[in-house]
Amino acid sequence: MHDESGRIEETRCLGENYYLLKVFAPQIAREAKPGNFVMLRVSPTWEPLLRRPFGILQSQPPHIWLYFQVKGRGTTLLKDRQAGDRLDILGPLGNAFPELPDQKILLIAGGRGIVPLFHYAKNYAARQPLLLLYGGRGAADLKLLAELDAMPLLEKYIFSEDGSCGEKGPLTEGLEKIVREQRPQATMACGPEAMLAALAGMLRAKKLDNYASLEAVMGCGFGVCHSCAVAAADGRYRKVCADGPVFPLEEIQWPI
Amino acid sequence: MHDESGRIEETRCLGENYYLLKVFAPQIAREAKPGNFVMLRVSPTWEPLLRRPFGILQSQPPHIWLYFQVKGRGTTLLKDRQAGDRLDILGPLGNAFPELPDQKILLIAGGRGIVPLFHYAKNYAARQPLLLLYGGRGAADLKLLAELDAMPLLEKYIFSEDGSCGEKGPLTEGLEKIVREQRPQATMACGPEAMLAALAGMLRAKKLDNYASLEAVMGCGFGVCHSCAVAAADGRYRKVCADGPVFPLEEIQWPI
Amino acid sequence: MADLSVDLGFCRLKNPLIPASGTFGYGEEFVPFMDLDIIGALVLKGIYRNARPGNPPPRLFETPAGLLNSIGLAGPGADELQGVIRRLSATTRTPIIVNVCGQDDAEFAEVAGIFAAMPEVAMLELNISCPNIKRGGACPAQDEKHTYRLVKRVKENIAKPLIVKLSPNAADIVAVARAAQEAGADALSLVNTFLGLAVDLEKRRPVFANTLAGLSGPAIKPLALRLVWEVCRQVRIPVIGMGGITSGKDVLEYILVGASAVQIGTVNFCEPAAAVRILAELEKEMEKLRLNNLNEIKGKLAV
Amino acid sequence: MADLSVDLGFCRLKNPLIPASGTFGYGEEFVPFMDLDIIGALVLKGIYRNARPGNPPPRLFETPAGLLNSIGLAGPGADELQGVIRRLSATTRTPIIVNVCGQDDAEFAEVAGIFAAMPEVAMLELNISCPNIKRGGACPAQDEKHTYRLVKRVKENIAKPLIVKLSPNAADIVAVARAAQEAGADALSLVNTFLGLAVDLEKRRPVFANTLAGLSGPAIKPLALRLVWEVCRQVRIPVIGMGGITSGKDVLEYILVGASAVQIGTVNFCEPAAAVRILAELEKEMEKLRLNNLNEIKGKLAV
Ligand SMILES: Cc1cc2nc3c(=O)[nH]c(=O)nc-3n(C[C@H](O)[C@H](O)[C@H](O)COP(=O)(O)OP(=O)(O)OC[C@H]3O[C@@H](n4cnc5c(N)ncnc54)[C@H](O)[C@@H]3O)c2cc1C
Ligand SMILES: Cc1cc2nc3c(=O)[nH]c(=O)nc-3n(C[C@H](O)[C@H](O)[C@H](O)COP(=O)(O)OP(=O)(O)OC[C@H]3O[C@@H](n4cnc5c(N)ncnc54)[C@H](O)[C@@H]3O)c2cc1C
Ligand SMILES: Cc1cc2nc3c(=O)[nH]c(=O)nc-3n(C[C@H](O)[C@H](O)[C@H](O)COP(=O)(O)O)c2cc1C
Ligand SMILES: Cc1cc2nc3c(=O)[nH]c(=O)nc-3n(C[C@H](O)[C@H](O)[C@H](O)COP(=O)(O)O)c2cc1C
Ligand code: FES
Ligand code: FES
Repeated sequence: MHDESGRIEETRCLGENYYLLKVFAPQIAREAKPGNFVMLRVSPTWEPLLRRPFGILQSQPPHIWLYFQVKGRGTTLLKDRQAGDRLDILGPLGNAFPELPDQKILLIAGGRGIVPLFHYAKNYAARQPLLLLYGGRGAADLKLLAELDAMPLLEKYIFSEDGSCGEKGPLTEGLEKIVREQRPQATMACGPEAMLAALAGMLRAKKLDNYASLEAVMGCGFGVCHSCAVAAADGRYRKVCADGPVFPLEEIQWPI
Repeated sequence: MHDESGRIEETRCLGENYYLLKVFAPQIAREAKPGNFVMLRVSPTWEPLLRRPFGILQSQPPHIWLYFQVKGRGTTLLKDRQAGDRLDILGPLGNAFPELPDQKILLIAGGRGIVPLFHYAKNYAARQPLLLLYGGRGAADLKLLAELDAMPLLEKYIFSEDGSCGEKGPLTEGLEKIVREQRPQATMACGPEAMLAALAGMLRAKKLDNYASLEAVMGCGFGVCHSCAVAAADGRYRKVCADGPVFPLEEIQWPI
Repeated sequence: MADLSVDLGFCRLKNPLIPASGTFGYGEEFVPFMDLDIIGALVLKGIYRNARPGNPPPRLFETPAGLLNSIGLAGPGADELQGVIRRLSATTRTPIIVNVCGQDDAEFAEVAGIFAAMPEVAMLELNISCPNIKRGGACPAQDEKHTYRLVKRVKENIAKPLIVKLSPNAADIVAVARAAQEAGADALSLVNTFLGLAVDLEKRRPVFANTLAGLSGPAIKPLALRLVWEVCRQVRIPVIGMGGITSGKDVLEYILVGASAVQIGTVNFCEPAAAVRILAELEKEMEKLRLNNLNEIKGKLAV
Repeated sequence: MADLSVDLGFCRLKNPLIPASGTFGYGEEFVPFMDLDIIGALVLKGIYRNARPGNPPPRLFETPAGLLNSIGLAGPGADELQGVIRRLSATTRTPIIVNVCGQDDAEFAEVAGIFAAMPEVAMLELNISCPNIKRGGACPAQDEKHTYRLVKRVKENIAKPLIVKLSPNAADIVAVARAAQEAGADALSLVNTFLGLAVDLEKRRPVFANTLAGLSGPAIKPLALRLVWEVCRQVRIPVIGMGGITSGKDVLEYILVGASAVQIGTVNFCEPAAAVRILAELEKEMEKLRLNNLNEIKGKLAV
């Protein structure tokens, strides 16, 4: 865990509201694992006050890549920052998706939820069979397809709600069939709450190891502020930043 | 008076704490007169909250140039902004140094006080006899000498307190002699309060038209917040932003 | 397009956006930046019977996302302001609100009387909450009994609608609000600035000659919103909310907690055309929330 | 190098910088970012007798240069914390302060008793000012009588030095400060968070289940500095000042108005090594002001 003074090396708009950031951050890059996240100070001022959490798209020391969607104030400021700007970046934070080197794994990504799964695929696709189920509202939400094509994934299933890319419909519509035909041993998912909740319902009966990476409002990112509480199935709270962001899907109380 | 969405075209460090900024701001550039100033929003965030006032070094539509010294929070943020960044800029504000086309004028600049006088020289040196008395703590405070050399000034007198550039001593030491020998009809000054107060004392007895450009804490820059009050000789307050920043030297209650 | 008009009971405004006293000069200064006809109403800088020099500088100090001011109500006296108002009312049809000040109850009443008599003035706002006059920041709005007495006296003297402007520095702002209502206030406005302190480490003195100063700007929004909500729940008369508003969303939040209209202050310094932007944002936000008019959301906070 | 040590009467700290309760976890979380031995002391997150789940999320809301929190003191109970404290005291010699909470006076006294008995604990801070437990933000520190009664009861039970933490939401914070002093408090700390409100326009509900929440961070600094100044002038016991501190200059400002030491809160979230930077700035600033020690400036504000 480092509070690193990084530097933006490249910022690229991938159409509409999506941006790719290449950041020089050697200490973090060296340690980053798929599933880890970072907390960025989007501006050197005290407003906005809090850092913002982002997943790590890939890591090639001394660089990491971030991929983000403009949502509000912080991400708007971030997209306007330029190559050469200093960037305070805290990480790598949280746990990682488990390494299951001998297993066939289905990665399930909703929209910008692709981020940690892209990282997983990048690191492990060459050594084991990985399937990807990737969905979004439309083609604009599925911008990383070209980069994913370059990876040796066993299979890719693309869904979009408006039909502009891949099959029409939510990605959950593809799940049953993929699981039945491909018989993965584990699933790893990241995406909107509603999607994760739906997955939890659909995967409950199947005998798979299921993992999900969660989001939450984060004040600190390293376990001290207690803001990122998520209710677990045992009725107690977990900290998404320190106990997660990756949890066994069954550990969480759905819908959160 | 425009609230213009400008753009930084170039930012250059002139050694130590001085920076030159070239800003695309066509509406303001068209109207700017020597002595006018602008109010900059140094960051797109609400902290720092207030704009910062800066003189205009020169104007060549569609561009204006600013020249500033890093003092605190706002100027630190400003120096880190890059070419291509948007810059909210309000101006031109305040009054200007009077045009006295037929007169021989002595310009007196202390440190960054050179800014409006540079503008004056740039615009009028070709048409009338202008003398410049320019002083600072050391060479670092006198960075614009090369550019001033290129102007058809009648004469330049340079002073530095540490002797690293021109004559050693405060510029006030040169004043008596210059006035006696060159017999200017008017003086126009800008610089630290203490320097202006000293000038006021020394020039009182002489029969010259004396003008000074003042600084003050500014909340708005266009006459509404009443923060920039300066006590005048008549015992009442003037607003530096709206009644000035240029005042007849005798109108102000020195030392302010 | 949504209907932005709001009802203050005694009058309707075309929209809820009102530049706040002391942050909009006498209106004319903003003509280069906007058409004054677009705002719901405007409040002039606070006025006493006689001209005042104001406090010695410095008068402003920037704090994180906030502003401490100790202007001390510099400005012309009531006679001169009448001329300004006549000029202003010839250039805009937007209702003009006069922010009435006084060093004692008699002066409040006298100044109120002068401006209540002017047909160009739509209503008065009684500024019993300025923290920059007395040392220690004391003002009538810190005391419910004084507020009651003063409002009653002023109100007896005039026929114009009277807004009473409250202070967040009262021990119990709801009690003061109720006192103003009982004394006949037609509406309340809140909040004025919060008492704060800034110090100069080198001089080892307060930054301001008056020691304390008033805090305004985005920093105070969550505090002001809470006070406006608490007052709205406890009074029957309309409330004009303010404190740190910088966006159309902020406006709707104040209306959601019960305000009938809002004032924008400090943001006018940072962005002279703030009112134009905020009005545009307000319309867009209402569209997003599918609001046809502001009554659909006014006071609808479910707690 | 300047002498940074400060005297709290009952003990000396090597410097005035103390991470504030609820913003520094149990200390261990900051080991990756700093040597815990460099800070003057540290306050643990507030503790009740039994484990608490805390309030339902969301628990934080960002405001301009500020932070609203409604954590509701989530955490383990007193038994578990004892183990944590033993571990912590094995890794650092920095004095450990336990922030004692309670739902009623009896619980406050019981929890205080438990930790007063631990040799690893240097002193207690009585958190009678948390706004996130009761609806409406009520807490003992809003009432001087309750404060007196509670502090007296706790103090009778223990031998450890007791700091009493005050609320800025009291009608008269000076009266509460005096009550705590009369009841035997060894020191005061202030301020806890200011009551604020955030609302969700789409849901038309408060953001927080508890409606109100506590505001902290740079936004509150001018307000907190004023309250610390007012309390320091009126009490004899040492005061630990806090509210929005982010720099070495801020630390000196609190000491100039009379504080003996300071706490830093929200800034620890934004910048986990904030304490390291602030300490370095404090030294530099003291050098600039030619201060050999902090007593030369403590309480020296000339008004
Ligand atoms: C562990 C983690 C990893 C993340 N990784 C990525 C990523 O790789 N790429 C990406 O684009 N985004 C990611 N996010 C979400 C990202 O942090 C938020 O979109 C961002 O903080 C919004 O900041 P803002 O200032 O633009 O929005 P704000 O103005 O703060 O808020 C805009 C809207 O977004 C919501 N929001 C704010 N913060 C969060 C949050 N932490 N989680 C969910 N909703 C939020 C708000 O409630 C509001 O509705 C991640 C979040 C977490 C917790
Ligand atoms: C009409 C006018 C024209 C100016 N032109 C120029 C210019 O061309 N180039 C240039 O470098 N500077 C100029 N200044 C000064 C410049 O505005 C300040 O240096 C700047 O605002 C400091 O901002 P900051 O945030 O860096 O400093 P802060 O962090 O706000 O303050 C740092 C220090 O500077 C002092 N200070 C802050 N604001 C002012 C102010 N307005 N006047 C004087 N002292 C101040 C503070 O008291 C403090 O001691 C001008 C000022 C005025 C009023
Ligand atoms: C510089 C300044 C001057 C002010 N003058 C007055 C005044 O004359 N009368 C008054 O009632 N309020 C005055 N106020 C208070 C504002 O009208 C408003 O109540 C306060 O600033 C809070 O709103 P804001 O956060 O939007 O600025 C003044 C505020 C500022 C910042
Ligand atoms: C998330 C959070 C949790 C807090 N928890 C506690 C607590 O457990 N006990 C306590 O006395 N104060 C608590 N506080 C208040 C702080 O200790 C401090 O008084 C306040 O935040 C003001 O300081 P700051 O502006 O530097 O943050 C908490 C504050 C925050 C932001
Ligand atoms: S974000 Fe602070 S504890 Fe998780
Ligand atoms: S800066 Fe606002 S009146 Fe001059």
